[in-house]
Amino acid sequence: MGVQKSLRAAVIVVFVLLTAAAGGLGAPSEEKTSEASFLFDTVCTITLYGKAPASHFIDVFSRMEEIESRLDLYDDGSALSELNRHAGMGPVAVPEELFEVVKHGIAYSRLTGGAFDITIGPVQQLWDIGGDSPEVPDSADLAAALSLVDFKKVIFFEHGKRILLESRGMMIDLGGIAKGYAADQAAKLLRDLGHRRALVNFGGNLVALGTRPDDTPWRIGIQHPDRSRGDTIGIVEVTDATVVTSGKYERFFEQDGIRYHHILDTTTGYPVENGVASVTIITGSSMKADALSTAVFTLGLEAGLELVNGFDGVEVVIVTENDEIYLSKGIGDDFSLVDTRFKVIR
Amino acid sequence: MLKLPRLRPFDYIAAAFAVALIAAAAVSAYSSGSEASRLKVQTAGGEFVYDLRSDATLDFDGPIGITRIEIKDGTARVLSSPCRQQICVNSGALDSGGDWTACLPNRVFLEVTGADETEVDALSY
Amino acid sequence: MVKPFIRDHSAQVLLLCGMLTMIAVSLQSTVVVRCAQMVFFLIFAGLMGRRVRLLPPAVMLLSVVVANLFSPNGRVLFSVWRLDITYGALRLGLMKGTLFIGLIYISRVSVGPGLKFPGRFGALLLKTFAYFEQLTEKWPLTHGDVLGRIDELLLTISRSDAGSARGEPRGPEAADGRRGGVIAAGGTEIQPYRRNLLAAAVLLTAGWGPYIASWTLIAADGRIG
Amino acid sequence: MKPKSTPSATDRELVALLGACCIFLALIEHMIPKPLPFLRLGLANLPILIALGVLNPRQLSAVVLLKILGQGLINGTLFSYVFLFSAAGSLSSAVVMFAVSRLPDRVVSFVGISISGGLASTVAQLGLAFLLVFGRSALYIAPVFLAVSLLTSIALGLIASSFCSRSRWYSRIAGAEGRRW
Repeated sequence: MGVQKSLRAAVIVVFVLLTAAAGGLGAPSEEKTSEASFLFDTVCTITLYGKAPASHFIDVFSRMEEIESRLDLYDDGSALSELNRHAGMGPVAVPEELFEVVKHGIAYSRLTGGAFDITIGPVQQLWDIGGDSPEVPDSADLAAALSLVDFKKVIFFEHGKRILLESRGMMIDLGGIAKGYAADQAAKLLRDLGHRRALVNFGGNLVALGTRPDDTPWRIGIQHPDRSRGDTIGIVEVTDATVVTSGKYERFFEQDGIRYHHILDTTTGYPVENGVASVTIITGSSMKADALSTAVFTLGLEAGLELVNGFDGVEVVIVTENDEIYLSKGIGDDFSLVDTRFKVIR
Repeated sequence: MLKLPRLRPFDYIAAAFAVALIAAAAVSAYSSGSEASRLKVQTAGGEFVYDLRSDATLDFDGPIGITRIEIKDGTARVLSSPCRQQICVNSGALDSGGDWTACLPNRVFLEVTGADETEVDALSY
Repeated sequence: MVKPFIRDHSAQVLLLCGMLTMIAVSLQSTVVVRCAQMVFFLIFAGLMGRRVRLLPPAVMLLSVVVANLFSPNGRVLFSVWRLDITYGALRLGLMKGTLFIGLIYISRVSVGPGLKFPGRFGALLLKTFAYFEQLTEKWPLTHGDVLGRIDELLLTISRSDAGSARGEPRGPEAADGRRGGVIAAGGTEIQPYRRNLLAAAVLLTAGWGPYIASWTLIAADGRIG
Repeated sequence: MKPKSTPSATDRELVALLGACCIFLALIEHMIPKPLPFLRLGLANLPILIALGVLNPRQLSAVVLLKILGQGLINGTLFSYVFLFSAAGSLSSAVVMFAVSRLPDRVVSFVGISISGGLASTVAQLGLAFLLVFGRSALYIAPVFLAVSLLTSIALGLIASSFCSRSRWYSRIAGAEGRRW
């Protein structure tokens, strides 16, 4: 009978719909879990894919806390504070980890000809940008602080892992590489725990392990310098790489209508104003990228590009204040523009 | 046994309407795109989760005071914060998966989870 | 003067008190108290001889709570698989679920035998229950041509002019088979109107008691503060 | 009140009988075990479906009221949410079924009327569930409920149609001009 046929058809349609709906509910590709914590004065998130026991997050974050407690300039109890307090008073034995990080920091300072300098501490402290009471320092104070900035005055004694800061008042600030170092360590730890893919994001200091779950490269957004957090100016595609950005929008304060940002020129002591808005470095080591992004920012467009092109396996995206984006040679098609108002110059 | 009637036009219309209604309800309820967006708030006092679709004004205690968060029209923003720099207040409304902001001095971290509308996996800033 | 009125209208008084109790329970904002009230009304309905089943309310409560858990709200207590169990959602689910079930059992207690409806509609209701009686009595528990038998049953009933044949219907709860409960100890049956009034008092106390108590506590607090 | 519209004694009897049937079927349904407390067959709607062809709107609303009230009294849920749900469902379905039943015979059968009524009832109850008990989770069960409602209302429509086409009782009350869908 026709009626029964159409009835049966209706019933079948309903059940096909229901099963299809139920099917859409399940079938997640690879489960993604993410945890965040406050470390290194910023928000640190770790995103894992596939099976990720909670203990992995705990392992990594507790290791990060340990690193922070050693490298934090503002924590009076940290090994770094201990070292800084003894500036000009003779060599200080430091934990091996701090020894290595400071050594790396000095190496990068040398490599960039002092454009990045971890002895910027005294100047940084005067400005206190990002701290509780930032203000434009008195020029005499600034000159005095600037005279203490010199990476050549840091002497290492391999025996006993001792470091000597030659002048009284010198101060090492690892703020420029600590996050990078920590991100590298976190990535290493995750690899040791068996994770083939993961995203480590320590306040914009990003390490992308492996590939996306669909085996395509990770798509990392670069923050738009003039827009709110989360708006991207462009996207870089990376596999097993780190992406680190230094931007003048990240930390700043205003005084008398002038905006002062946190990237300080190691020669003048003032925030760098050379037309650069942000510098993004893509390479293998996050610590290196951290140091290089600051150095390139300080050196400016031409000298910065030149510095980067001298390294193998280091790529850069420089965003200028007149709406231009400069790319290093090797970046190829891995960069795609999002805000078309900007002009890409390769 | 049952003597079945001859079905007439409106019977089919009603049945078709019912099937369409079921399909629409199923799609809107189960399609992955409508996965609930949630606001995750981490504070010194623990972790909190809210549905972004229910409007609310929430206060969170932190080390330096109260951070007030507003959920409205599917977005979340920090209304007021005891911190000096007000970065969290100025970062505006969070609406899509992965958006976040934080008040570092008051140890309050907001993150929108759920449907990931941004096409990037992570942000470098 | 008053006593005959109470005697005649105790079922109505009970219904009125039941409704007042419902207001109190829906105003109750302390989740523990509301849970306790739900359990109490469930037990009380049983003591009053009303039909009480445990599985359906349990399933109902559970599904309401679980359904509400999907809308997270507040502090994360723990996580089950990928679902965060939040305090706010749990509380909301319990509040809604216990109210749902609590109201059902308050209603079961307060809608009792002897409840009368006045006027023409009341008469219609009486007639309806008279027919209902006949249906339950003559319901053919047979296999085969169900529709044909129903047809015959309806013909018989409508011919029998049931509406005027019987004066007093058995009234609500009739179908239960269990008629009225005994809550007096020692086997002495309490008079129906007294039982109604007692039930009314119990309902009011259980409903408004905690509410007034907390209110008094707050007032006392205010004085101390 | 116009004397013409005053229901005759037999009409009142019929209203009471149909109301009693509703309550009786509600009781039958109550005794059938259900996988979930919310899924119902809607047997109690059968008398209303059948009454559509014989009663005027006033009488019909009296039957619906009797059904709602009687169900509340029988189950003792007269003033709880359950009552609210049953009232909302019954009223909306009755209104919609009445409207659809005014369509010409050649356009609609009992099945179409029943589907419309079932949908109206389910939508109204889901709306209440959304507002009062389940919140947004009501949306997730909506497809299942609507589908179940479609199937049961088709079944009810077929039963009603089959019953009316051969019932001597229905012929008697509906008379020659009574509608048979």
